[in-house]
Amino acid sequence: MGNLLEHMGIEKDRVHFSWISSAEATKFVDVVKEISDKVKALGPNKKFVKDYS
Amino acid sequence: MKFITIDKKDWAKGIDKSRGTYQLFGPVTDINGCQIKALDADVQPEMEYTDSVLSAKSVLFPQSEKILVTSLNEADDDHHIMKRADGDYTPRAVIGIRPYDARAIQLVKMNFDTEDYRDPYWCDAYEATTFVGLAINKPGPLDFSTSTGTGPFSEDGLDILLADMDDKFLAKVLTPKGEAYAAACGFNTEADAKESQVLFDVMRKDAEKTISSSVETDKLKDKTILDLYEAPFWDDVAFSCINCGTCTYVCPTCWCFDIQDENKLKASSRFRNWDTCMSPLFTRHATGHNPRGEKTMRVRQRFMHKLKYFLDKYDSGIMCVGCGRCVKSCPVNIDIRQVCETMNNYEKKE
Amino acid sequence: MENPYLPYPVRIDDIEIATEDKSLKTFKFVFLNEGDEEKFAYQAGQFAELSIPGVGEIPIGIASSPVEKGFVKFTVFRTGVVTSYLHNMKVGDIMGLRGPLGNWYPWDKLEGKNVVIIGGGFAFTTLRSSIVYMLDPANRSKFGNIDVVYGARSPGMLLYREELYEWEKRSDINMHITVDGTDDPDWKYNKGFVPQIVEEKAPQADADTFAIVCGPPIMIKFTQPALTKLGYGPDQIIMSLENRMKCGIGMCGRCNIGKELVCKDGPVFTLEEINMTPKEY
Amino acid sequence: MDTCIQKIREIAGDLLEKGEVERVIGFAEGSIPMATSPVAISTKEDAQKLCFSSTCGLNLANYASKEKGKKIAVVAKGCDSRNLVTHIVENQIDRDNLYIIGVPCPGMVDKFKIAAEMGGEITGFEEAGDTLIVSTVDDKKELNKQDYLRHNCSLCTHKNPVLFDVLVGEEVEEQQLDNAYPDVDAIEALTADGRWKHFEELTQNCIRCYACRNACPLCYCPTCFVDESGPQWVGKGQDKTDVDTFHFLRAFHCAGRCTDCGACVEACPMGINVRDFTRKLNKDAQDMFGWEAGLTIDKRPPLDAYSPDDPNDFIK
Repeated sequence: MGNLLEHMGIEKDRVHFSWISSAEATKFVDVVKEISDKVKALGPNKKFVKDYS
Repeated sequence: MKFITIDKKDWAKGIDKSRGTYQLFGPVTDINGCQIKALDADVQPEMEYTDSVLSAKSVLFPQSEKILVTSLNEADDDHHIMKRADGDYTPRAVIGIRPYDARAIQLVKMNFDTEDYRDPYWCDAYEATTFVGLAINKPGPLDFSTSTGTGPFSEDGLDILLADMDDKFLAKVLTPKGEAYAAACGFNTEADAKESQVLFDVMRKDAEKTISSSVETDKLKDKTILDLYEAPFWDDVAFSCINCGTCTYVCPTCWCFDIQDENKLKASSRFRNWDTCMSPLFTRHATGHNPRGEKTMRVRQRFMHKLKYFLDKYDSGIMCVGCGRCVKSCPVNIDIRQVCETMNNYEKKE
Repeated sequence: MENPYLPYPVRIDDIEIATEDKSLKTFKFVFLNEGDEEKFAYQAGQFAELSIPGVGEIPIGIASSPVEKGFVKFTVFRTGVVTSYLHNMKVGDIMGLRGPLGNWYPWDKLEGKNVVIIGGGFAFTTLRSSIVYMLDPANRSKFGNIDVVYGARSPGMLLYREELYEWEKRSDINMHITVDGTDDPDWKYNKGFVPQIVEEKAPQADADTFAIVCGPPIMIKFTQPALTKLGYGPDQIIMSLENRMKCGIGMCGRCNIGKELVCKDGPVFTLEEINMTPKEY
Repeated sequence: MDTCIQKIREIAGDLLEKGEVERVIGFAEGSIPMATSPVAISTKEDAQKLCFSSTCGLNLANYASKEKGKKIAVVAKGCDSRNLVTHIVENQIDRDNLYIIGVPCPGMVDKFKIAAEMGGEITGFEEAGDTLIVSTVDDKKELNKQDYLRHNCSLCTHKNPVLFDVLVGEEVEEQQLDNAYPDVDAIEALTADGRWKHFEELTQNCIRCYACRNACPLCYCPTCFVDESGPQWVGKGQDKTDVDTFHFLRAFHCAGRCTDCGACVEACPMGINVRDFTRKLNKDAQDMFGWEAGLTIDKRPPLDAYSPDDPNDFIK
């Protein structure tokens, strides 16, 4: 799914998959931090977003 | 009634001139073939097209149209009170519409402009529109319009009918709306009416002569709805159908629609979208019961509506203008001409 | 109607749970704008689109009667997206009402006649409207005998129970309330399916008697032969149909049975008319 | 080709006469040039209606799975047979009720490409081996079929049916490709914005008739996600985001199952190459799982089965 989204032009760094157990608090924090950094670097997404105007 | 000659050298300039007062629609070719679209300021209608993939109905009846809006924010005074969505009903002109498509719009009008109710969206768009038709000098092999009450030079529903004469267009101005549009283009070289009419007649006859395809509908009227409905041939007609909506979407006379609400945050809009009787969803009750749950029933509905219900209801012929688009676009080649023939010749066995 | 798609704004004035299983609720609406109630003038048998902004619309028979002023009432079964949403709305909420739509029971033709009303389950709404209309002091003299056969699964599933019991007490209307079954030892009315009660209790047909039937397909299917047995001709059996609808004004194309549109040419048809169309309902 | 048609008719007639099947699903000649229509035959006489040509572009597996419980025979090209395999694996068809009349496939022609070449409405179409004789009202051309093959057919490596009860012709030679996915590579080579633009333009004229979905043998869900109302996953209008969501999700539902039969493109009235979506997933299935759909009834598709060797480097 990530590949197809990327293929359609959604940047790879916007889609993340992870497997985190409820016991892995640090991993959760790290992953979320990594994701938000990467998404921030890309800026707001304009693709696949519905324009209602 | 007057005739105007338009030198093709002056054509584009005239069209451009009319953009000041008219929003233009017309045929343009893109990666998927010829489409009737709103024309951008730098785009000219392509007057040498054979046919558009879809009909011109979308000029008045867009596939998705916002009809009502409201706010769902309870802090607003008028929250949850619906209002008509803004629409642009300033004058528009559709250039190069085919005569059968113009006729189709007259048929669709019977649905949207009735004694009891007037559909304001369709009717307002209709009133704002000038129909500048382009006669078909060389009808295609699938054109059977002469047997459906229209034809390559039919004037029904048009404000101007253009005939392509190689280096010029000869325009027959049919209505005051047409006159106003010709004036907005600055087309004013009047041609001799009598001579021009003779020319038109000759061209019409030549064009009609090349049409080899036709349907016979003479016996449909005398059959009962139930006899046709219960006829044994529908399963065979429907077998290959995949129940896509192609035939209904390419059809210039199909008017059915769906109404849907969409929200973004607290702003709500009500849309109407083209719908298709080929979809099981079209008639499925909320309980799950579906009066047209089987494919055969839906295929039958489409042909019965076009060739029998409409005929009986309005007494204005069949609900088909013979453009041949559904024949060409159907992925499995279900041919309305054959179905019409089967229906027309059907005799109930006692 | 200037824009037939534009609903009148209404406020939910009251919500009543109509049946013991809570699958039906009766909503009472009042119009927000002065003058809209007059514009909404309706006849018993018509329906309207309940229009919830942001959710959608549903066609529902009008349960209140033209003789009841100041409000309109609808009883709604929870089944799809819109009805589920509606069931969760509160008194005071604002929504829309589009109508009145469709035709009505042929009140002109029924004048001076005996009327037998047959209903089942939650398809009693426009029948209630009709009964209240006929029982109104200004109208009662216009009609002959009035018989009502109404059935539901159990006593708790009967709609408008209080009114039913009141009508039972009156002498100018013959009530035949029935339930499929009940454990209630105090149940003093009929037990049995509607078609059976029709056969037992409904009056024999004569030229001046008409039956109005409204109910689930299975009930209609078995009531028809019962009525025929009693001598009712197809033109004396009046039915109200339902189909999936969107526009309610005969334009969107989905609710047709043959060339008739249930939303505009119906929902009320005689059996004679229905017999001439495909049974696509 | 003619002997092959003869054989199809003979076998179909035989099966029906002996009562071995109730119906034979095949193609019949259409009412206009270059059109054929799927048809179900139930008598020996009607078997004469069956035909086969380079314009039988739809996938008959789609019809076979709708005849539940009946004994049927199906005329199957390479790709149809692969979809029949998929249907058997996915329990849509019972192999015992199915008789496969395999046709080694010479490839189907691209109707849009031929129409574009001819520039007008086609009035005549004939085939003589690899030559296509196409006419319009005022033109007649001989075209080399290999130049007008559908894109999927030009890249096909399974022209011969993979599962059949009888073959109606000599097996044809399968081609060896250095690169089976040049079109996907070309899109992959674009920038993210370039790819987005490519798909935006690709679907710009989509009318959501769902012909692609309905022609697809994989799309047999009783209720498609776009038709679901509670919850409603996708808007029903012409908003581009909704249109693309449909194409994106439909493609994804075909991941690891698509045989690239081209029925979706064949059916599209607008001529949209919907395969631009599905081909990427076919390539991924090939790269990640070494998988091509519908080759054997002994294996389940990769997204349907777990294996410890499944690539999982996308998970953090």
